Amino acid sequence: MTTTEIAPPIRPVGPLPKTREKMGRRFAYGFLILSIVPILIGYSWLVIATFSFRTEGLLPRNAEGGIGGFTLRNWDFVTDAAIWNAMLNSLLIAVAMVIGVGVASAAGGYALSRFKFAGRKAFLTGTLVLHAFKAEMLLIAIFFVLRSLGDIPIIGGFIGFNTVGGVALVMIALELPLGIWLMKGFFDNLPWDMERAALIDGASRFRVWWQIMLPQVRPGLAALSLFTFIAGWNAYLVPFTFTVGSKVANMPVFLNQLISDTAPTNWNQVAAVGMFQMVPLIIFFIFTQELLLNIYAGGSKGT
Amino acid sequence: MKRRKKRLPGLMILGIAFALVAAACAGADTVDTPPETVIVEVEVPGVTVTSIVEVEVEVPTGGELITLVARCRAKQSIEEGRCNNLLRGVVDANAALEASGDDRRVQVKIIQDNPAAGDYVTEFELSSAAGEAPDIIAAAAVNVGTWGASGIIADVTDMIGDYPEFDDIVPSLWASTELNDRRYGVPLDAEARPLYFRKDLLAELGWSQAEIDSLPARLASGEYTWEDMFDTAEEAVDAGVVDPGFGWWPRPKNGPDFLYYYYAAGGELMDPSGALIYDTAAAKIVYEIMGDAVARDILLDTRLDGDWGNWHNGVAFGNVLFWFAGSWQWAEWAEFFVADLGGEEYLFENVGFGPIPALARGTNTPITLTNPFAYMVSSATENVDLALLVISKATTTELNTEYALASGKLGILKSQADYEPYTSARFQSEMAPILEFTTFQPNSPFFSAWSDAYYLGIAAVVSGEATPEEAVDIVVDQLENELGDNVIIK
Amino acid sequence: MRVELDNLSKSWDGVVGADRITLDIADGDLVAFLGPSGCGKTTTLLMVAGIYKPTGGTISFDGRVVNEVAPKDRGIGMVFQSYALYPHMTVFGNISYPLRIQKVNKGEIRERVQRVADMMGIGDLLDRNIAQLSGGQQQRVSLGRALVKEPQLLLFDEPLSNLDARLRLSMRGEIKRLQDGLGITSIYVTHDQVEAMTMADKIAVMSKGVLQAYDVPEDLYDRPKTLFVAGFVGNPPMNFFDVEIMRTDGDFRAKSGAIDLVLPADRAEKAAAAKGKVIMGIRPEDVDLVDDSAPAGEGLTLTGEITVVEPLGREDLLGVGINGVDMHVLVDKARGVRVGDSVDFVFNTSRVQFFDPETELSFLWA
Amino acid sequence: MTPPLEKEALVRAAVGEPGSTRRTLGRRVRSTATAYGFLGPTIALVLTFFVVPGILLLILSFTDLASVNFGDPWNFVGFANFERLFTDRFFPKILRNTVFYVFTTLILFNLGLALVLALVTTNIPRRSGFFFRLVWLLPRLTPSVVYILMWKRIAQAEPFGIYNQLVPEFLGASGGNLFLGGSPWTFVILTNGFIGASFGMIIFTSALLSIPEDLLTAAKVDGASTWRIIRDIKLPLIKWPLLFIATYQTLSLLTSFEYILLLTEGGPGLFTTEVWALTAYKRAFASYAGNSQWAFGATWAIVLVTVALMFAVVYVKLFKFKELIQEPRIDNL
Repeated sequence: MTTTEIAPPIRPVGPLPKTREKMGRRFAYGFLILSIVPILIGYSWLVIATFSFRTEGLLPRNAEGGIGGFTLRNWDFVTDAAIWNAMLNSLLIAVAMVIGVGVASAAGGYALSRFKFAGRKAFLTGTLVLHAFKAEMLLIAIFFVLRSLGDIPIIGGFIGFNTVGGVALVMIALELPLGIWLMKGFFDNLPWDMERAALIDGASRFRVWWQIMLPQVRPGLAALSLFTFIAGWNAYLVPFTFTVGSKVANMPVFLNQLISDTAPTNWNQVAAVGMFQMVPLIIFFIFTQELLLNIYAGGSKGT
Repeated sequence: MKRRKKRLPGLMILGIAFALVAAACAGADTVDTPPETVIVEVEVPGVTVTSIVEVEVEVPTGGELITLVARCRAKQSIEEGRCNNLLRGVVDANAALEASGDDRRVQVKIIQDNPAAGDYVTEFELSSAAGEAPDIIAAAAVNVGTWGASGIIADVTDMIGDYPEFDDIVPSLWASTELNDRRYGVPLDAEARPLYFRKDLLAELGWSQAEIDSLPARLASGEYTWEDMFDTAEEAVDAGVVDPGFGWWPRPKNGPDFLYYYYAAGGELMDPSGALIYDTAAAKIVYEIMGDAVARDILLDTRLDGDWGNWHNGVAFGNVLFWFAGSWQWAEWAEFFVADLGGEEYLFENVGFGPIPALARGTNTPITLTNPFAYMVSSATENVDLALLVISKATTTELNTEYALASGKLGILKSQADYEPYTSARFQSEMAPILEFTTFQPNSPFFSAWSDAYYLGIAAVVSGEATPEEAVDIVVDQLENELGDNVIIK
Repeated sequence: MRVELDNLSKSWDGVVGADRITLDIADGDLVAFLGPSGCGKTTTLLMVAGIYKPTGGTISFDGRVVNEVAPKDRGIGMVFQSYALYPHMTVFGNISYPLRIQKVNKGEIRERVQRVADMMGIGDLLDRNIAQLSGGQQQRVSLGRALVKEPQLLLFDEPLSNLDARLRLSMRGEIKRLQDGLGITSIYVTHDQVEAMTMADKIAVMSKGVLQAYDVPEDLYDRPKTLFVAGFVGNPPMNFFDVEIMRTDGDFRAKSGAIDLVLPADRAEKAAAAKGKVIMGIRPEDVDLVDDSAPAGEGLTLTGEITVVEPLGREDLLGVGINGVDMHVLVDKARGVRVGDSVDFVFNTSRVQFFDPETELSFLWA
Repeated sequence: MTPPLEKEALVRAAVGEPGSTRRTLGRRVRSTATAYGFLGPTIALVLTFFVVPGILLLILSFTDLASVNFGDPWNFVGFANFERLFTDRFFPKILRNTVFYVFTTLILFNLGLALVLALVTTNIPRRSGFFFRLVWLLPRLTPSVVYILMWKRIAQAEPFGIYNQLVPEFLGASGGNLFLGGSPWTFVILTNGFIGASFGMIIFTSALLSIPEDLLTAAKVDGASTWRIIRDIKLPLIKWPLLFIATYQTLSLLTSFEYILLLTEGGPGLFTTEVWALTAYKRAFASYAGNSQWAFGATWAIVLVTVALMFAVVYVKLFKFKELIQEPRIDNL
C-alpha cells in the first residue's frame, strides 16, 4: 500500500522528512497517471478515429498505408435531421427525468427524513431493497404495465408503450430509489431549528418544504439532477425496448443502429456520433463538476 | 462558486424551455381530416441521410384516406429501398384504386432504421402485443415460423392471386414465406452466402492466373472441395502468406450461415410432422471440421468472438485467404472499408467468390443458403388488401432491381433475367449462378432454439472446450432441455 | 398572555423528556427554564411552541387548551440558539417572512419590518445577506423575526449561548428591556444561572425532566427547596456536609468527622427533628477567613488547609480541605494566603441550609 | 442523587398516558396523510413500475409465454420453467461466473480502486485531484457502445489493435486477438470496473472531504503517519458510505449485463463470460431468429431478483439499518 503514503495537504507539524513527503507525492501522481492511461488511450483513439478514414492502433492510415487519411466525412451526419431529432428526444427524456426524479425524490426524501408517520421504517427499508430491482430484470413485466397504461383514456396516449412519456416515466421510476435515498440524506443534515422556526413563523409543512428546506438542499438537488441527466441522456435499454423504430429514438438508440448485426459498420463514424453525443455532456460537466461532489455530502453520516 | 450556483438553474430552465417548445412542435405534425387533395411529404429517415419523397394523393369526395405504416430494417443508404419502394408504389396503388372505382386512397408512412436483427424481431412482437404494430413489416422470412404460428401476421395465401405483379416472383422463393402450406408474406429480396477468396494471396502462394480464375467454376462443379480449401489455407499459413489463424474465417457469431455446414454434412432438419431434427452424425462432422480448422492453424480459437469490427478489418483488407460471408457484404466493403482503395473495382481485382465448396465427407455438393427478406402484413391491420396492393406496386422489375443493385442483393423476379440494368450488373450476374445451390432456413417456431443449441457445439469446439463428441453431447442435452418433444435426436 | 402547564409530559419510546411539569406563567412575566443540558427544558419549550406534541398533560394559553393547535396558530415568536435564520434570504426577507405568510400587504410589511429592525438597531442592514452578519447581528435579526408578528408569547431557546461574553452581557440587558417594554409573556430557556437570575421574574429549575423548583430568583438562592436547587443555583456552588444535628445545653451543634459547629436555633430546630444525619449546605460567600478584625466565638470557626487559590479578580476562590472534606470559600482579595497555609474560617451560620438526605427536600423551606 | 420520580416516570411513559385516544388517532391519520401526500408521486411510481412488474414477473415465470403464443391468454405450466432452469447444463457455470464477476469487480474496482482513488485524489492539491477525478468520470459519460468500442480497439489484433501497437511483442502482446486470446474475463472486469469505480470514487471523495479538518490536524499533531490517519481516522469515518457502495454496487453488478453483452455476448465458447442477468435478458429479448422465451427469461429474472433481495436484506441487517434512522424531531400537529 505504498501508494497511500502521500504527503498531507497541510504541512505536518511533526518532523516528517521533506524527502519522504516528496516521494509520497510522486507515488500518488505516478499511481494516478498510470490508472488513467487506458482511459486516455481510449479517448485519444476516439478523437483520432473520428477524423480519419481508418486507424491502425492510434495511427490514422491512408490508402497507401502511410500516416494520413484525415477526413471529415465521419461527421456528415450532423447535417442529417434524424440525429437532431434523436438529440431532441434525448433532451426530452433527460429533462423529463431531471424534473420527475427531482420532484419525486425531493418530496419523498423530505417526508422520509422529517415526518413521523405510520410505515416510515418500512418505507426506508423499502427504498434500499428496491435497489434489488433493476430495470433490466423487469423489462418484460414493465411492458405489460405500459401496455395497460396505454389503455387509460385520454392520458394513455402520452404514457403508454411507444411514447416518450412512457419511456420517461419508466426511467424516472427506475432512478427513484437512488434519488430518494440521496435526497433523504441531504434533508437529514439540515438543522431542525430552521424548520421549527418556519413552522412557528406560520408556514404550513408544504410551505416549509418549498420555501425553506428546498433552497437548503439545492446543491444536493443539483448533484442529483446531474446524475439523472446523464442517466437520461445515455439511456438505451428502456427507450429502445419500449419504442418502435426511430420515431422516439434518442441518441443512444440512434448510435446503436449504426452498429447492429452484420451492418456495414463504419466504426469511425460510430466514434464520431459517440463523440457528438458526449460533447454536450462534457461541456455541461466541466461547468458543474464541483456540484457533483455534493452527491453524497448528505450520506457521509450513513443515513 | 457563487456564480456557478446561479448558472445551473439557468441552464436547466433553458433546457426545459427548449424541451417544451420541441414537444409542442412534435405534437403538431399529425394530419387528421383528409382534405380533398393532399400532398404528403414523406420523410425518409435514413440513419445518415434523410430524403424527402413527395407523393401526391388525391382523395375523391366522400372517399377515405387510409394511412398504412410500414416498418423496415435497412442498412443505411444501401438497403433503404425496402421501405422507399413502398412509398414509391403508392402512386400506382392509388391509380389502381381509382381505376377499379374504389373510393379509398392510401398513403404510407415509413419507419426505417437499422436495429439488430433480434431487437427488431422483439420490437415487432411487443408492438403487436401493445396494439401498435405497423401494418407492413419487412423482416427476414425465417420469422414466418414464429409469427405465423402466433398469428401476429396475416395469412395472405388466398389473396396473393389478386395481384398479377406477384406472378413474376421466382416460384421457389415462395417457400421461404410458407408455414404449414400457408403463405404469410411476399419475398422482397434474395441473397447468396458465398465463399470469398483473395486472388492476390492465392497468386502469392504460387497459383497461376488460370487456376485462380477457374476457382469459381471448380467450386461450382464440386471439384474443389471444402477439404481442398483447408489444405490450401494450411499451405498459405505454412508459407507465411497469411498469419496463423488467418487461413479461413467463418462469420464471427451465430447466424444463418452455420446451417449450411449442417446441410453440407448431410444433416436433415425438418421432420414431416413439423418437429425439428438434430442429426448427431451430421453435426459431429461439422464440429470435427471446425476443430480441424483450429488444429491446423487456419482458424484462431478466438475467432468466434462476435466482433464484426475485427472481422471486417480482417477480410476487407486482405489479411484472410478464405472466408464465408454474405453477398450483401460486398457492397459494405466497397462503400465503408475500401472506398479509398478503389471501392468495388478494388474488390473485383483482389477478391473472388463462388459457392460454398462441397464437403466431401458429407453430401459432396456445393451449397449456399438464402435468408430472404419478405414483406409481411400485420394481422392487426384492417386493410390487408391495401397493404398487399402497395406491396405489389413495389414489387416491380424497376423498383426491385434498383434496390437489389444498391444493396448487393439478388433479384427475385423472373423478369429480371432479361432486364438490362440487372443483367449488366457485374456482381449480381456473377453471383446469380450460386443461387442454384441455395437452401433455406426452416420456418419453424423452434428453429431459434435449435440454432442456438447447435451453435454452442461449434463455439465449444473452436474455443477448445470440447471435443466434437462432447460437443454433440452438450448440444443434445441443451436441445432436450430447451425443446423437449419438439426436437428429434437422430 | 397567561400560560399554564398542567402535568405536561413528553416521552419517546420510554425515554422521558419532560415529566409532569406543572407551572403557571403570569401575563407579562419572563420565566426562565434553568437546568443542565438534557434536563428537559428545551423539550418543554418546544411543547409550548407546538413543535413537540405532549404525551400527557395540557398547555393552556389564557385558559384555552392549545395542545391541538398548530405552531403557526399559537401566536408565538421564538428565538433559537442557532438563530435558525434562513440563509437564502436577506435580513429583510427573514424578518418579513412571518408577515408574508400572513399575506400582510407590502406597504405594511415594509413599515413593520423597518420599525422592528430599527428597534433592534439593525435598520440599516435590511438588504444584507445573512452570511454577511456578525453573530450579534444575526441574533438581533432572529429576535426581530420573532417580534415582527407581534406575538403574545415569546420563546427563547438559549439565545445568547453562541455569543461572546461581552455581547452576551449587553444583549441580556437589551432583551430584558425589550420584554419589559413590550410586556410580552416570555419563556427563556438557559443553562446560565446568571442569565436566569438577572432576567427572569420567576425561574423554573429543571433536572432530568422534572421541575425541581419554580420561584422568584431571590427565593431560589436564599431559600432553596431542594438539594438539587441549592446545589445548582449559585456559582461557585454551595458546599455540602453530611452532619448530625445535636442539641447540647440548649445549643444546636452540627457534628461530623470534620465539623463541629454551633447553629442558630431558628435554622437548626427543623433539621433536628429529623434525627440522625442531614445534609448541611453553606454558600462559599457565607464563609470567611478569620482575621484579627473579625474575631469569632467558639463553635463558629473551623480550621482547614488551603489546597487551591483561584484569583477571580475582585475575589479569590479558595479550595479548602477540612479533615479530608473539600469546601469552596469565596474571600476578598489580598489576604495573602498561599496553598498549604492552615487558616481558620468563620461560618455565617445564619445562612446555612438543611436537607433531608432521603427526600432531598429542604427542612427549612419545603 | 437520583430524583425519586424518574423510575416511576419511565414506567408510566412506557405504559402510556391515558388521554383522548380518539382525537390523537384522528390527528395521527391526518399527519400520516400529509406525509403520504409528499410521498404520493413516489408511491405511484413504485407501485406501477416496481411492485406490479415484480408480481407480474413472478406470475409470468409460471407460464409458457413465448413469441409463438404471445397473443394468446397465458398458459400456466406450474414449475416447469424452474425445473428447466435448475437442470440446465450450464446453470452451475453461469452461477459461478456471476459470483466471480460480481465479487471480483466489486472488490477490485467498485470498492477497492474507488477507495484508493478517493484517498489519493483528496491527498494531493485540489485542482489536480479534480482533474484526475474528471478523467475517471469520462467513462461514465460515454455511450456504452462507444466505450466498449474503445476497449475492443485497445484489445484488437494487429494491425488495428492499440495494445499490440504500443506494447512490443516480447513484453507479452500476442500477435493475435488479445482480449479473447488472453483472457476475456480480464476485459469484462476491466471495462465494468473502469465504469464502476467512478461512482464509489465520487461518493467516497465527498465523504472524505466532509471529515472535519480539526480531526486530521489533531492526528497529525499526535504524530500519526498518512497511512495511520487513513486507517485510524478516515476509514472508520467513511464506514457508512463504504457499506452503502458495497450494497448498491453488489446489486448493480448482479443485475448488470449491458457491457458484457456488447463486449463478448457471454462468449467466447461455452458461456465463458455469461452472467445470470445476461441469460435472463437473452432468453427474453435477444433471439436471432425470433421466438423469444419471455416466460423462461422471466424465470431467470425472478430467481435473480430473489437473490438480489436476499442480498439487500442481509445488507440491511449489516447496516444496522434501524439504528441509523433518526427520529424526526418535529411532531405533527
